[in-house]
Amino acid sequence: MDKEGPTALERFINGVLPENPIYRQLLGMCPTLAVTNAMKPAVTMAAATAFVLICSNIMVSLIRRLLKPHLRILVFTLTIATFVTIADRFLAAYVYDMSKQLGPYVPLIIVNCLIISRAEICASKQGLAVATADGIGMSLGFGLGLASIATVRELLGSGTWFGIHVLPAGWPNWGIMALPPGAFVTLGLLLAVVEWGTRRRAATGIWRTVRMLWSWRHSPASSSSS
Amino acid sequence: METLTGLILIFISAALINNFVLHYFVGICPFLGVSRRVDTAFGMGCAVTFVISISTMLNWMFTSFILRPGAPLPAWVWRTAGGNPQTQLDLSVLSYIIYIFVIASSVQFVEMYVRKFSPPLYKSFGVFLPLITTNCAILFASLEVLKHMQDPANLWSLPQALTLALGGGIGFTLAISLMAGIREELDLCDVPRPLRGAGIALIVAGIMAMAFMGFTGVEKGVETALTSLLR
Amino acid sequence: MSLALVALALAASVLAILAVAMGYVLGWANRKFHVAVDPHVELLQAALPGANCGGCGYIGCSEYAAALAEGNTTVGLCAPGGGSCAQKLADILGVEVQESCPYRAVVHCSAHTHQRLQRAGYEGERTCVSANLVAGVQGCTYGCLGLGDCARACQYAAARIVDGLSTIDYDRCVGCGACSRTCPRNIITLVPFKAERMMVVACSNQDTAADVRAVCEVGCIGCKACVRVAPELISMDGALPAINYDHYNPEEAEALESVLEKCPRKRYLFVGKPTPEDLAAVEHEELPEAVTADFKTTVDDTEWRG
Amino acid sequence: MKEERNKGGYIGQAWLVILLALLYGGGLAGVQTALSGRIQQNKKAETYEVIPDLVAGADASRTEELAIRGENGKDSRAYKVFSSDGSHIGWVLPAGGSGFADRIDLLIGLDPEVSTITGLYVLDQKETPGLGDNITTAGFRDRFRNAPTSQPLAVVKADPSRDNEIRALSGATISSESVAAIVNNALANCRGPLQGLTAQAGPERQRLVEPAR
Repeated sequence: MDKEGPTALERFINGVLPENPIYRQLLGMCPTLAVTNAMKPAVTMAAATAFVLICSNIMVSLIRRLLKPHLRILVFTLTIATFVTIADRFLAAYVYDMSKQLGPYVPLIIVNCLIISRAEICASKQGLAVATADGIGMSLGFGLGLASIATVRELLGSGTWFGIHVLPAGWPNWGIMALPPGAFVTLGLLLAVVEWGTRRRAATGIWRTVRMLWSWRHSPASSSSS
Repeated sequence: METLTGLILIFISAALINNFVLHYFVGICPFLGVSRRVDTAFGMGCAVTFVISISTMLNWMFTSFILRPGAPLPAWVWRTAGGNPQTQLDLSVLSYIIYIFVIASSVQFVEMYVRKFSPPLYKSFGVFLPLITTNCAILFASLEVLKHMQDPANLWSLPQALTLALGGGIGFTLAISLMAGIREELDLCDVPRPLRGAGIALIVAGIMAMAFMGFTGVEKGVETALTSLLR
Repeated sequence: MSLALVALALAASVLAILAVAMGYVLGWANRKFHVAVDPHVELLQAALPGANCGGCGYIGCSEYAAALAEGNTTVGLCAPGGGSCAQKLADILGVEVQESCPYRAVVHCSAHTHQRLQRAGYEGERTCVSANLVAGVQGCTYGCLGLGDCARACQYAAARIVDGLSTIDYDRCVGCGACSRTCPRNIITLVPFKAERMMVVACSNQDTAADVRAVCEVGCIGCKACVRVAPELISMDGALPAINYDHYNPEEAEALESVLEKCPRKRYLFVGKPTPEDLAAVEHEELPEAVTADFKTTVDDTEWRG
Repeated sequence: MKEERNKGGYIGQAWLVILLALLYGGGLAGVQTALSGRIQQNKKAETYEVIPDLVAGADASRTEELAIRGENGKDSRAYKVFSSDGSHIGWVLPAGGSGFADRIDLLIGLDPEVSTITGLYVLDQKETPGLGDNITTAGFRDRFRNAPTSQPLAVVKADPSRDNEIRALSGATISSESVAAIVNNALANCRGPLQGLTAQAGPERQRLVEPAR
């Protein structure tokens, strides 16, 4: 891999905020809308997706030299399907009620556009360290996105957070938040808020910290070999 | 008679009441991505309906002969291997990997077939075919069929599985075409800056989902109407 | 044998058999359904820039490559590719490059905002396609609206709105025709540039003289003076003169000069790359230093496909 | 030459896919055998935990799972419930049907003679949150206790006058009616066979059978 390719740290930072899979790349929409009616299923789904994404990134970057171009997608799908089955069986064994609540959405991680696109863009081209860092970064970003949507929907929907009553008892529960329309509208508005936030890029402090990290990576003193 | 009402019920519930896109949230990526113009959206819908029917049919066969608990193949192998009949050997763990394998292969097969035998058809919706392999709706239909094949007492037959697939596909086409129609109008409206693109599309989809929610409960009415009509 | 061992063996063998079967079927299908693709097409497509801009009149580069392979189109149509690309295509096809001049976009309107009369205060959506729907947005119902649809459509940032009028930067324009397709008033056409600078009719108002004077200070009033001077070059298309570019000969300058003086509204302009005098005129102005984007992510420039 | 390599090689080309298929098949089977014990345990536990609530005084570990053939020809599962001293004190009948939004799965507790309903539990439902999903609350489920099974249950809006009437949930009439309909179907279907089994088991104490592992 050529040296000046993306370093592990850069892929990690990129995955979390600048190229957040949900808010910036708009990938993996199906689970995002489906499981975020409460925090517990959202966190479980994020953990399952993290496991599958990291393992498949590692596996793909290990066998990337053997891949034939026209069988590429088939190999990715097989690898991802295996890790999803392992995750699904693990959930059914140790966290049974959560697995029942998530229902068909755990196997649907196989066709989650995020994982296949990471395998295609990053894992099948980069070394092991970069692919793993990218996997961790992306799954952290995905988890962040899921958690933010689930927080809004659960707070408004049933006044609880992780099942603990947070809002005062007088709060009228918005039943719609647990239903499909609530999911669509919440995600739409959150996308708008993030879009508006990134538009005012220079002002907000968060971008200064990320840029500082970015410039630190460029300076020769600190360029650790990836 | 009873199976006919059953089929009609499955069709209506898959197409309208529990619409794949607006109720079960599957197939959202193409729903948001391809719905810029009505003709491309309709082309995408037809491609999805076509592929979903083929792959659900193939997956039904695999499920009923290999994957469901108590399927004939593992039972036969277990008997010849001399295992005690008390315990049961089932391969349901392979279901996800076989489904996705069949879907990917059938999409590739259909793409080659359409490219060879009808170039105009290939020109209109050939470009969508590789996009379909990562479409959740196809896999979701097979998972629904698997869910109904768990209890050996009432298994789903091939017509039932095919009706679910067709209903789901037509429901998907309906939702994506409606969405495309609305989004074409949206291009001329003054959408606030941050909402442009995905934001407004999602809010419009939310309102459409609210409208489709009006269908819940229709299934019971249709059921009673059909049973009384056909008696 | 224990349940686990048989399960393991059966699972592995079922998957392996499925893989072999599918591999066989797909391999057979790949060979059986092999569409006889002319090998030339891939080579031609590789030679084309791949911008899919439509300048050659075909939907995309693959279409143009296919048409070239069948041999029913000329080699030099690829505007962005220019001479080098035409040469490469010619080598592949084994034909020699006939001289074909590049097409460039020309805006058939030259009235800036202050020269347009009867302009209504338009507060709607800032796009030409929306403004064009509003009846009385501007006196002249033919001329440029200046809201920048062409600027947005141009991949090569050649079209800009200067003081309410769409102007083309001929250093950047590749003649892909994107601007002429998006302009709701269809006043941008593609003209074959036989020379660095070409003479064009810079107006598209088809009304009579009185109406033109009411709506525009510089519009062409259709007095036919130019046709009398150069009948074989210019002919009337309705109430507007049109240059026949096949007979256009850039060398005989004096005929073109005479047309220029005769025209009372001075609507014949020379457009093209800036002349040395123009460059000298702007010598003293210092250019704004180019601001590079400070924080670019791979997501920003991907066309969002959801 | 391209034709040649392609013809002989399409299985050869896919050697990686076959190798991976073998590898993944083996791996998955290994995972399956490792975890299937726990998954079976979870599924069984889900029903067994609830049995004491459905049939008063039942000892869940002694429950025995039977397969019975209903009147409509379809066979379904039934659980024979024993008290801690081994006497047969009731039945638990799983039942399912279409509810307002999606499928509803129930467990119905019955006394040995299958004459009254001793309890009801909702296993799985996707009714509208806030309205339909109140069928899982104890308030609604207790309304089914001690309801007779002789004639079908009816759901009424006002206070129930006869003992086979159940008061509906306000705002979720269709869900309440669906639950009652599912109970009626299950009872009509399995009441005969269950009563047969109880009679055939007869007065002497049922010998204790080791429950299926």
